[in-house]
Amino acid sequence: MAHRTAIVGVGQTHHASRRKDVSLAEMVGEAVRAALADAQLNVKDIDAFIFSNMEAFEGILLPDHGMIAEVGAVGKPGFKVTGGGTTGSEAVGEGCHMISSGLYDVVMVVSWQKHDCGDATAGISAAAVPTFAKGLVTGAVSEFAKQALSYMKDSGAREEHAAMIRLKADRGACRNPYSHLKIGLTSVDEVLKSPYLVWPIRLYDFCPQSSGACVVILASEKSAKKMHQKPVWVADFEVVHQEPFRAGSFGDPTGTETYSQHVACERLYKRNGITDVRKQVDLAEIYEPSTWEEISLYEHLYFCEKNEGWKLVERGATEIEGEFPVNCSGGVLATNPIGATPVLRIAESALQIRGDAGEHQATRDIKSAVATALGGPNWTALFLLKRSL
Amino acid sequence: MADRVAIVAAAQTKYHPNRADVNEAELAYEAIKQVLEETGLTLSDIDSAVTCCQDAWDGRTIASLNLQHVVGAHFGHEFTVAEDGINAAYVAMSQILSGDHELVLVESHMKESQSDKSIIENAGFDAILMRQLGLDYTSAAALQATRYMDKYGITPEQCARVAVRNHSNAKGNPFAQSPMDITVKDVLKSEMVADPIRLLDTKPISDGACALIVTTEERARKLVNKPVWITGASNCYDTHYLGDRELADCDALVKAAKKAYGMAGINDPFTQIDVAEISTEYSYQEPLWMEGLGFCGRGEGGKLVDSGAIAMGGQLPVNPSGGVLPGNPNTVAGMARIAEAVLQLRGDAGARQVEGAKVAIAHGYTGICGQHQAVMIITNV
Amino acid sequence: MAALTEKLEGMDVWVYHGQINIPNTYSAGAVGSRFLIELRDNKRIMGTRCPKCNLVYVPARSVCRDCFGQLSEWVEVSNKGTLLSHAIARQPTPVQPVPPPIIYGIIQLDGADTGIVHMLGEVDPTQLKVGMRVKAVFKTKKQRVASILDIKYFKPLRTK
Amino acid sequence: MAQASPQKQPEQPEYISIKYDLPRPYHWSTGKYLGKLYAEAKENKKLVADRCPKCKELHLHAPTPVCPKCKVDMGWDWAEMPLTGTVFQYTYQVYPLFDPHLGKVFADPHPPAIILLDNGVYMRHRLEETDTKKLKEGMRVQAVWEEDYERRGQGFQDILYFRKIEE
Repeated sequence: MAHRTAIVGVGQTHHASRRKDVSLAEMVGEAVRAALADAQLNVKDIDAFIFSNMEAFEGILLPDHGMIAEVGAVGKPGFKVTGGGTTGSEAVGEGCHMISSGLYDVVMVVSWQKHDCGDATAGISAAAVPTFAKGLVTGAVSEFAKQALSYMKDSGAREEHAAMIRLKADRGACRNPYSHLKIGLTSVDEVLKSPYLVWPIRLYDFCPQSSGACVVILASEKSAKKMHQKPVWVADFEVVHQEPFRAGSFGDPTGTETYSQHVACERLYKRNGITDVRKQVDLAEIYEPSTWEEISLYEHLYFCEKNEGWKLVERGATEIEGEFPVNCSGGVLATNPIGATPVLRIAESALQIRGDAGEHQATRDIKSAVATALGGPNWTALFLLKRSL
Repeated sequence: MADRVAIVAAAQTKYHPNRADVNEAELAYEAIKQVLEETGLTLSDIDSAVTCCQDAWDGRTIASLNLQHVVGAHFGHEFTVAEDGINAAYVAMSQILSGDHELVLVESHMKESQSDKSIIENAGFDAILMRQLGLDYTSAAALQATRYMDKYGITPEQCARVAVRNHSNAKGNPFAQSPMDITVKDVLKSEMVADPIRLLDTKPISDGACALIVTTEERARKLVNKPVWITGASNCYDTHYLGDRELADCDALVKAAKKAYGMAGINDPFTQIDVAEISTEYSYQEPLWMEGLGFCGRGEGGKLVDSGAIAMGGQLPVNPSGGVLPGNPNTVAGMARIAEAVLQLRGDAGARQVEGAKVAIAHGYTGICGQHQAVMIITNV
Repeated sequence: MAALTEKLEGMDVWVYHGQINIPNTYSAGAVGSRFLIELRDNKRIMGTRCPKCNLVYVPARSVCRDCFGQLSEWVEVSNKGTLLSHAIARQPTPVQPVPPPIIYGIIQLDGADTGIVHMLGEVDPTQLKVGMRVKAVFKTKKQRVASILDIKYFKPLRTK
Repeated sequence: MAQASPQKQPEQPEYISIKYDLPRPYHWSTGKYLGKLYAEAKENKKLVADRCPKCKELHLHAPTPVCPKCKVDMGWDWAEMPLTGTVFQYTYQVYPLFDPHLGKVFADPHPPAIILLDNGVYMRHRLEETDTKKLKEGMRVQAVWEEDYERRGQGFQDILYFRKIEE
């Protein structure tokens, strides 16, 4: 990148199933004000806005247009990004392009989903080609059910391991003041008693539908150093799309195809001299819609060898006090406003690097982090954030 | 700008009222194939794709899923902008300037015939304060037209003249959907759609696609003989609620143009620009947007229409292609303006060529009464 | 299942006549709710005032367009105002609340600095004029449900 | 903690929401490539896929004008798929979900499955057997066509489901 980019402010709403007390625009405005307060900036300091959400879920045409006054973007440049679950990351990526191109100095990325407006499962089912796969895609749950079956078969992992992931997520969520689902689980048995949605995915194996927003303020190197005592640097990022293969949506159920995660990691890790992620990076915030997906992402993101993800779980390596903490915030399993979910991963990583994550701050000192996103038919976005460049 | 960004290829499909014979991918690929052939590139050479589509129009969550294969996105980058396509070119420009990408494919498509215009557009109005009133883009445009015409004394005849000129210009454009010889009288006698807007003041339902290839200066010189250069670009949002806006003055366009002109070193647009392609979905918009673009003072758009200066052969020909009125789909419209500007600057515009054009402006807008405005300045020198 | 697809004449291409049918519910939020409840319960049209910009927004809004300030000062405005613009939608569409022709207007109510977008009724279309004086006509108490349509329309102040 | 807490609105007794339930109609075209699959299914009860001229892979999901992997024109080379295969993987839906194309809550009683067709192509479809206890990975199955010519013409849906076969 021609010019370096830093995160100088992050803000999020409290996430919940329903937010009747605010309109969609007002909800997003809350996150904007939180980010401005965090950055100690005035909205007039923002040069351009990039909006991100999955527009089908709220059933609004050009949803950004309806919130321009409420986010302070009247008379300002900007545009909206749409896409799959990776939308938020792609918006932050484009924000970096807008700065590294020299076009703007300070860019605000505004992301949200207000799931109480519609039905996310129906929205995801509508991603099926209507002339082709109508009726053959039932929300995201059945896709992740297939992924779970494949993983169990190949790796020897048991349902207990998935339950441990929910316990970890719930502990994080209970420490995170903004998270949505705080169940207060205490044992693996409680998770295993939850009902199946689509076999073998249980209620507690899956993410909720959250209403919430997240905002990240990006600035050029020159401005960032003046603006924030603790800027967090976007060292690098990579977005990789892929076509669905072999009748699977989230990767290849036969396990024989390359995954977008492999491609993204190989590119980003190589550019940054990363050969051993767990040693060279301090923490990860990953986009895990299901417990099983978290375990297999450990492998696809090269946190460990193939079929060994569940062993990391068993060892507690990815717990908040572990050697390589993953999703201290409670992650997607606790909070999932889809358009904002990837931006939350980036914002939470930035807080960890700053040491500002409060009760869910990782035990070890976090100097660098990987934030990921997952979307579409297994698209990947990968961000590498650092305290110093 | 320190570095220059080049457009090395531009293609459009012929615009058509109903392309039921193709799906979105096949429609887009018609335009994409042409830009690849023009440059001798293959999809494997492309390192980033910027597409422009909207879930509501395509009837599919993550509408760009339709396109992944035809833009070569497998294990590559694809980025979807949900505004008018002109903004996709702007994003491509930022990707080139950032140094992260070298060859960017820009695509926009739309099949308006595929759904019900009023239902889709109505979903773009604030759900609490406006949507229940049953407004669509045309009835909102009529509110803007009345306000603008009343405030500045713009006449229905002046608007009709816009429709006549654009439909006539379209006769020289092989991609145009409905080129026509019509008179001011024909327009004024055509069916009233939403007072004061008549049928011939509006564009028909249209299907089509547009594609561009955007790259670095160095690469452009190797690829083609006649690259053109983006020298300025910007966009701007206005507020949403119609009652909060002075609809007769397009403040967002004024701001977007000012920024783009600043980048391109333009201080007198009317004399420094040789050809303009402006998104005019309703005839009243052309004088209004011309005011916003600074071609004339506020309220003087009608006089400029009357003057003949914007006709073919005039000082600043506006929409030699016929523009949007003879039929361009939403979302494609602004990107098509870039494609037309590219042809003009290369001298490849055939019967609609403006001789010796060196500086062109492309304009696109998105949303209700032009809530989001975007401009791009392109040159061949 | 009825045949939902149609083959195009002379080619192997099919068109599927389908739908996306996902009901949506939008929260008005605290400010929007209060505005709508005032319409329903008291036939009052409320605005919010920005003390910094000295602007009264009607309908009531929570944020000032100009200064991004949060608005908390409620003001009742008159149900009479001046027409800023008008339009007549003539073509029937599935989204219209009443059959066309529908006359739309933007009305600046007395005491407000912005316009309210609504419909006009009891008006001769040829007499429509920017600047004409109009007043709100409310639906009956039974018909009012806390929606922008609780105002039936605006009508000219002095009808013939 | 530097992060400012968003301002909470004071609670009020009644919040209003506005509902919309107007379906959006669409006229989706199969286009030429998927149209070929439709035509063969309707006229001949055959399932076809297009073959990439470069990698030779068959694209059943769905037929496209460009090979996603090789990024080249697919041309017009079609192969007939076998209608028998083995169940590679299946799930079953326990909770009904809202179907956007039907506009109502629906649980397909037929378990969604990935079937490995006998020529090595994976296909996403559903199984006839609704008793989940009788399902097994590796189970042999065969496509069951909609027999009524008038009702065919729905592409993939012309195959109702895959039925267990004994071999």
